[in-house]
Amino acid sequence: MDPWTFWLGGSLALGGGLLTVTRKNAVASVLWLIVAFLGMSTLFLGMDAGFIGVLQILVYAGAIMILFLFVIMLLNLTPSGLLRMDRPRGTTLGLASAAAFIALIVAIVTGGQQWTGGQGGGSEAAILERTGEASMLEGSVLDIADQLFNAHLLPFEAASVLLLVAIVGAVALTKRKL
Amino acid sequence: MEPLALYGYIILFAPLVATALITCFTLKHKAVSSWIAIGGMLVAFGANVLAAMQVFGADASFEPVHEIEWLSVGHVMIPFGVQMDALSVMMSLIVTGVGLCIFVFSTGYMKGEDGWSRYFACLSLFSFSMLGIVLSTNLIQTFIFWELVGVSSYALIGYYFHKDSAVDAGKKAFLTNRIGDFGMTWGIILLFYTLVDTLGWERASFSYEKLKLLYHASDPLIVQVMADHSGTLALATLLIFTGAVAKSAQVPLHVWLPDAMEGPTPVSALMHAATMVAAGVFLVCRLFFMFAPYEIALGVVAWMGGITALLAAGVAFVQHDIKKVLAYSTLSQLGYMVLALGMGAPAAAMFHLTTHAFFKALLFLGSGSVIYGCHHEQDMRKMGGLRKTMPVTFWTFMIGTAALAGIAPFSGFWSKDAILSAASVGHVPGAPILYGMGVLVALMTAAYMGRCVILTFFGEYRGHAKPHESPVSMTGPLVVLATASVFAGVLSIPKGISEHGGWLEHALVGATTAPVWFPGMHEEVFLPSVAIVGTVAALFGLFLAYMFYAKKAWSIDSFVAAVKPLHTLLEKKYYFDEAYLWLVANVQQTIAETCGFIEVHVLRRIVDAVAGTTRWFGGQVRLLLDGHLHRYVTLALFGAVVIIAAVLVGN
Amino acid sequence: MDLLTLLVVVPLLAAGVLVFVPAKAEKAIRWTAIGAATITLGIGIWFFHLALTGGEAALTEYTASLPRIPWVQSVGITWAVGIDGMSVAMILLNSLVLFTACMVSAHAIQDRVKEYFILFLALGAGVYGVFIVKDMFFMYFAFELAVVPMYLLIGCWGSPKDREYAAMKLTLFLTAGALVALVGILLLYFKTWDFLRLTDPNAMPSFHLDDVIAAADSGYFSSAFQKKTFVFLFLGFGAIIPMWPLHTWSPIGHAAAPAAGSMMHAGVLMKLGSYAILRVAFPACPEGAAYWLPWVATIAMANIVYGGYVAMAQKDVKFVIGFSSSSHMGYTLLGIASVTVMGVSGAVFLMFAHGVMTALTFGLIGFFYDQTHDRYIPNLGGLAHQMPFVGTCFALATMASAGVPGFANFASELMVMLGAWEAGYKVQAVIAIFGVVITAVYLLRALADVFFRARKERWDKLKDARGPFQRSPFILLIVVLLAFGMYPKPMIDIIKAGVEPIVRPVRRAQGHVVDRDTGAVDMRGVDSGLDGEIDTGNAPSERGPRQQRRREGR
Amino acid sequence: MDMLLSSPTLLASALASIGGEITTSHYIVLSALIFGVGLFGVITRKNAVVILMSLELMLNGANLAFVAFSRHHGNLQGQVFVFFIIAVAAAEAAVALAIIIAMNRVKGSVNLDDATELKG
Amino acid sequence: MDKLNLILLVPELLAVAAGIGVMLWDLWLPREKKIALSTASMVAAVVLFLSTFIPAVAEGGHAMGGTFLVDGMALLMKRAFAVTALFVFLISREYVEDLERGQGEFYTLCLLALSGMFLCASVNDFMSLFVALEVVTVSFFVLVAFKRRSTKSVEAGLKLLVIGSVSAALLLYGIAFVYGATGTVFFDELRADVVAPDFIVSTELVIGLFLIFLGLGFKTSAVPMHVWVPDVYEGAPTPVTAFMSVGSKLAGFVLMLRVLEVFGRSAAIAAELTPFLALIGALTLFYGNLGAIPQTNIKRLMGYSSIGQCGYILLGIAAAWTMGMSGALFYMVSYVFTNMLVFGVIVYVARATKSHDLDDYSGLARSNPMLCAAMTIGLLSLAGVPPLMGFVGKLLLLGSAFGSPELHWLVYVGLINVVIAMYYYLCVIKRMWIHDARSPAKPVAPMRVKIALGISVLILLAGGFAPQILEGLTAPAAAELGLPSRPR
Repeated sequence: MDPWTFWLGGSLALGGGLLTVTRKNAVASVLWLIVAFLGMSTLFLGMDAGFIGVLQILVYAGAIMILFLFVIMLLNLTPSGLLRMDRPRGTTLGLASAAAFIALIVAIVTGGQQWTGGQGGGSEAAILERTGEASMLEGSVLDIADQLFNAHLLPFEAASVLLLVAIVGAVALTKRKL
Repeated sequence: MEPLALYGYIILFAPLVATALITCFTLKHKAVSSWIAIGGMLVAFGANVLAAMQVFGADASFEPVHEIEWLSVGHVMIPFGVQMDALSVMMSLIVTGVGLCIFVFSTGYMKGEDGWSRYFACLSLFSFSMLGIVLSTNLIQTFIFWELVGVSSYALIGYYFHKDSAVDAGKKAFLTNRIGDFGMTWGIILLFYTLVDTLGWERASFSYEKLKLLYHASDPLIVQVMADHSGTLALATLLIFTGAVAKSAQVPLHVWLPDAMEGPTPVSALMHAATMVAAGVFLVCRLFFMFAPYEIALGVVAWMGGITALLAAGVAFVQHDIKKVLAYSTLSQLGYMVLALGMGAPAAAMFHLTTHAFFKALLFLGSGSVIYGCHHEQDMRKMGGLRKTMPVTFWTFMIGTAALAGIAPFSGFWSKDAILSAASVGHVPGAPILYGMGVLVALMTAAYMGRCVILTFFGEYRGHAKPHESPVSMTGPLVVLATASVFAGVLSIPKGISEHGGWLEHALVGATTAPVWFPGMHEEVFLPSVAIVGTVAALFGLFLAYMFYAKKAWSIDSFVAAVKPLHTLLEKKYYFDEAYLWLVANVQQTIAETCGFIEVHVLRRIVDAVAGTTRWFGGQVRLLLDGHLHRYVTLALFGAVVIIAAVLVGN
Repeated sequence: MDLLTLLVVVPLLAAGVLVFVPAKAEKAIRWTAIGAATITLGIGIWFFHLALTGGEAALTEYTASLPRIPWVQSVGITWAVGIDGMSVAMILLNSLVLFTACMVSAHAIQDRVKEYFILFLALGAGVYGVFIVKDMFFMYFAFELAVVPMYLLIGCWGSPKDREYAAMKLTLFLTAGALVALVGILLLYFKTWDFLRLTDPNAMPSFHLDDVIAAADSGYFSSAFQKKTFVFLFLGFGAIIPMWPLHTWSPIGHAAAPAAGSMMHAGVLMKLGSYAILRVAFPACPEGAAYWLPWVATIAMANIVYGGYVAMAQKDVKFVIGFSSSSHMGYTLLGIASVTVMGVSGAVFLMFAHGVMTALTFGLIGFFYDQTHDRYIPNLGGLAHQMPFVGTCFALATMASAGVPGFANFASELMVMLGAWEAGYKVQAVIAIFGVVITAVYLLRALADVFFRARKERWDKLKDARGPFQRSPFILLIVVLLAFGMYPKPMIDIIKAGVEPIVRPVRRAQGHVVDRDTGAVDMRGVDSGLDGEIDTGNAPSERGPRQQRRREGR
Repeated sequence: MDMLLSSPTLLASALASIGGEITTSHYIVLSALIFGVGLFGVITRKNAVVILMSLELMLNGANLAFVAFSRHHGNLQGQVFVFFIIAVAAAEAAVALAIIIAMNRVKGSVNLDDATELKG
Repeated sequence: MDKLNLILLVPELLAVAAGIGVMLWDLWLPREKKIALSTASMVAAVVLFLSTFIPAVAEGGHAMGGTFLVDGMALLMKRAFAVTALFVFLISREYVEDLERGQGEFYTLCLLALSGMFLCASVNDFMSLFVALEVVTVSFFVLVAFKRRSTKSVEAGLKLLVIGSVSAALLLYGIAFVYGATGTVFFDELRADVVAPDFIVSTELVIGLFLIFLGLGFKTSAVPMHVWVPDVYEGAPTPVTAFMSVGSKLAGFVLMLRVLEVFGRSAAIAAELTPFLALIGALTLFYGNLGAIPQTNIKRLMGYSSIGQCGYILLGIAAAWTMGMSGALFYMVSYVFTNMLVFGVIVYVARATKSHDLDDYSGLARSNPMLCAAMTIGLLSLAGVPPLMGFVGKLLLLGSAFGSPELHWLVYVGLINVVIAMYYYLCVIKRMWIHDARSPAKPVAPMRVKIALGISVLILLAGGFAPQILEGLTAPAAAELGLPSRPR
């Protein structure tokens, strides 16, 4: 894997994330989050997951974040309200929780399987048999579409129901007159 | 079932049937109730006479015991039945005979009382219980009726249940007897299982006949076993004797008897004369074979009797209630009987019991008549001169007094003489002292009875309401009992006087004999010296009474002042009641309160504390969710990591 | 449907019917309930008669004729009912108490009659269930079925002062007890499954007692397992007895419950614990029982003496009787702990006698409490003036409770004492004997202070029990007490036949000789006894073999 | 537990290998860090909208892990999974923003400190 | 494997269709006739229930290329979900009628949520699992906040949303690890893998499973992801609380069972999972039951009770053998009737008293004894008292856990909690039956609800007296799951 995409994308994502959660102004947070997503996208591209990388930018950075911005504007918060709101609290708790979780994962990653190659746990024979040629696959749109509409048709359809739910729900919750 | 056993069951159950009939059907019909009760008693008495004719008859070939299985588990069989030997038939004859008189007397005495039917029902039940003891074939059955006597006495003593004193007296009687019963149960169980442990299941039994066989056995091995366990067996015997101590009101469990005067007078008569208190003496007679082998047992019995006789006689001097005087006299006389038992003379005890039954019933009924005539006045200081207004009562009472005081030839003389003779030759430790005490008691008895008669019947009438003679339903029984009191002595005139004497002793020999090896068994003889000493003592006692109360030659007040501490001691009845009260109020109540405290403040607190702690934890758990979302998230995530870490570490 | 099942079905069915009867038709409701109770009483008497005439053999035969109906097959729950001498006594007890309690409540309960009788019948059905089933699952099931209605019975119809606390405490305690026992039951269940798989690898598990006992008899349960399981079973069921110091729910439960509630509670509910111990814990864990029972005998002392003294300190008449119940249950415990046919039969007989007696007592207390609304003894007094009938009955009940001969209680307590002594618990036996004195003290005090003494005008408006409808329940109970007290042999013959197989394994575990053919239990091994010893020239004064063997057994 | 305690050192050693070969482990650690940052945001911020953004970060952490594993195993299931996660996140975001708007309407604020009516 | 086999998806498809149908019909209906939507939804629920009996569906099998599985458990749970939905529609009719807008949306969301639940019962790969779960979750985000003018409702929605997303992230992380460890998300492949002789149980697999269970624990309200439960139960509209307390929870459980079924086949994995699940179960039990004690709001109380109930099912799951599965299924089915019964009463009491204060239940037995009796039976069944259905379920669960000696402590915890639970349920019962009435309100339930409650009561009784009927369904379904038939 390409170390440069890792370091670049990783620092973008992490730095953007950190700034997102620490900025007092929500708009700034949104913008930093977009930076973070760009970093994520870089990481995905570095891992040959082009489709996901693009999706990340299109859907996340493009659509969702714009929605966030809209909402923030819509809320039209007064500066005093924002000020009251943006004094972070429970920093210790937050740090502790985050640190605990990170420590747990890191401990597993470093203490257990290194994933430096070869296989993780599981039955090696079975995994080899399944991956076989597939290890050559790249995250191209075609391959992903093949997966989506063959093996993963059910979640795909279910996701459509989910989106329907989201639409109906959002409408039901926000529209003033129905 | 042979006729004798049938008689036994009839004797036993006739009063019970009467009770049942009255309780179920005739509670509202007074006259009918009393007739049912008297009828029941009459039937019992009739059957008893028939039985007596057979038992004491010439051809004495009969099977005395009839039993059925009452309860049987494993090797333990508790029978129920009737034992119709000389002792029990004799005793039941007294119970039914005297009882009959008292029943009849009651119809007069209880006129106008509420709860008439209840009274007769309880009276019948009481007779049933007593007859049960008398006819019992085994220890458990005896114990059953023993308790029933206690219960029915409770009902009768507490007859006037609106009076606190009556209720408390009933309670006292019941509880005191319960203490005795405690010892008795313990003794019975100890005896039975000692026998089981030593002789095996087959031989151990509750039945008197079988027990007697063991004690009388000639098999050297059994003798050996019995001798080896003599300590335990003697202990068991004495524990059983505890029951007798309570029932026969021996010191220190005598306290209930004077209080029992709270019941109607006929009840006192029944209780004191023929039943209840006699039960203890009867039991020891019945079990004499168990006492006899153990000198220690006999010694305890004798001393207990002697002390009771002396102490009670003393208290009788300072009583003003005519019934209380008689009550303490009963105590004293019971002490006499027990003394006789301890001296190894059960026949003498039974003899005295018999004569005492007659004259004490007579005296009580006489006092009842007096009380009735004086409009339910019991204080002797408010009587006097009644001999004119109540002649029949007076003369019969005089006969009773003479018999009690032991004046020849009234029946009391003979029986008392038999006891004193036994005491004079007794073997127990300190027998001479006991003999001296016996003589002293004879003197005192005559003296306080003289005091009683003089205060009641002589001098001037000191009361308010006009006294009158009692109706014939009351005087009739008096006459009957007076006759018996005069002549009952013939039952056992000593052999030294009459060729046909000693009949009673002879008759009872089978029932009461001690084991063959028992050395102290006393063959009753007439000892002139004893008779003379006894008579002199009695006459001197009467003389003292005469000088103090009738002639007033000597001032009673100055005499009392001279022996002030003794007088106080007697008035306080040796502080027995106070001691018991202290025990009950301080010791027992303290334990109870302590337990109550533990219950409420410790155990309940603990339980409530468990509940409270749970609730407290509930309150704390609730506080975890304080509405702040960030705490929720922390809780969830931190919790998740901690749980995972804990599990990993745990593995 | 067999008669035994009917015992459960009839009250439940009646309760079900009552749901659909309009609440205003109170008369119909009462008669339905009484009718159901009467039917079960009839069945109870029928079984008693069967046992009386046919003996244990007839009962065994009857039980054998009943099918095991699979209920939840994969888990091994079966509807299996059975009857032996012990259950006959208990069924008769429950049918008597249920019937009389129904009669008593018929006039005592005026509020929410419909709800009351529905719950009441459910309670009755639950109790019957415990007494008849042979499946441990259903035993627990039926027990809980009885407990929960009790909550509402106390809560809704109890005396307002302490009913909430009392009802909650009772329910939680009984539930907790039952759950602890459930642990024991589950331990047995899985161990039995292991046992069953020994013979058939595909065997289904089973809650059936016969299977459990078969496993126990074969010696499959290790000693340690039995000791552990017995503790669970005993503590769980012991809380229901109630055993000291787990008794605190009981007196206050008595006190707060309505008359009929107390009757059922003290009359039968408290018996379920000791019944279950005998039914499950003894045969299943004989070694555990043999190991722990000396402690139980000692706890029984605490029950007797402590309960008695606490009763003495009470001023509330229902508390007096409540603590007296826990004191009396000490005798039951002692009898159970003795593991002699004598003692255990005595305990069972005492359960019967005490149930009847205490039902009578609480019925009577309820009768006057419904009018006085006061149970504080110093406030009462002289009630016999206004209610002579109730007073007489109460006096009789008191006497029965005090262990006066002529009442069934006496015979049973005597048996317990004999049994305890026989088992070597001599100190305990003596204390138990002394307990009778304590009992008399507080009972007579209560009797005297409530019913005797001077007439009090404030109670002049009280009405005595009138007419056969009000009097008959009390009379019935008294007659039963007297009948079985005067001639206990028939009942004891029935009970002991049922008790012997229960006692036998524990005796064996204690190291006693047991005659398998006759079922006779040789308690001491001495009875072939004396002659043999004498023949061989042994010194007969030597301590009997019994003591030696016991010493080895411990 | 000692594994957990020693994790900072391990993290340091992972960071020290900058420039070296990038393994799947690196991505997983990174994903954990991103997840942790998101978590930190969720806990410390009061603004509901920012919290939502933090949540998105957390999801992205998971996404990263999926893609890394997908790459590691050489099959596309992980990538497809991320596709669904993005779809779900979008749907969630829509609803979440709707709720936030509703909250702003009834409370006049999107401050979570104002949303403590329900507690206990 | 590649066959679509769409016939198996008929219930799901019908549910979605119904949801869309209601939504569309809503557009046409004038305001005063919107009540017809309620009826339509009820009919839909009944139809959905019946659709699970279509022979082809009832027969079971794989569909959608192996990502969709209909087995005994799935069928059983789908029926349970349909019944739940029917109940919710029955008791929400008045509530929805009172809404000034959004009636159609309410039913649409309910039906779509139902389709999500159906999917949950049948998922056979992690992706479907996640998406199906999110369908349910997101629907409930909306439903909880549906009373958008109510501060409580919106606050509840927000809290649910945040915790839900966090837990979804955890779940995803867990799935990622499992995927990382095994290289596949398909259950069928996993089922074969885990029992393969060379299968290595790596730490990341175990941690992944832990995280998955934690994430699912959000739905089932298991500690520590239970934090939303009391607040959301209290704040949500009562019919939604009812739906969530049963539907959403059981969806979580069915997924837990599914995951356990897949991985629990391997004794090694089960040995790793059991202590974890047992610990969670114990904490859940204590948390729910202790927290319920001081509650004064009936819905909040039910929230805590719901946490506690979750603990019992976890007992059976931790035991991880057939009896535990059977017990869990039994318990879940009984939970449907029990909780719907209780919430049915809560809805109509609240309509009369306008609050959910526990004290409003005082003296209820005088004004409406039948309603009270129903509620009492429901609560007692929750408490696990014979002769009610809840008892049998609880016994099966406790019994299954008792099978393995190392879980004995957990059973003790469970038993202690039975007593604690008994206490607070009795506190409610006490108010109804023993206390005197405080408000003059006389709650009445419409006839259809009365019938429904009556049937529930009958089912609860039948489930107690004749558990073999239901057990006859759950035992084979559990046996099909492929876990050992004996305690480990």
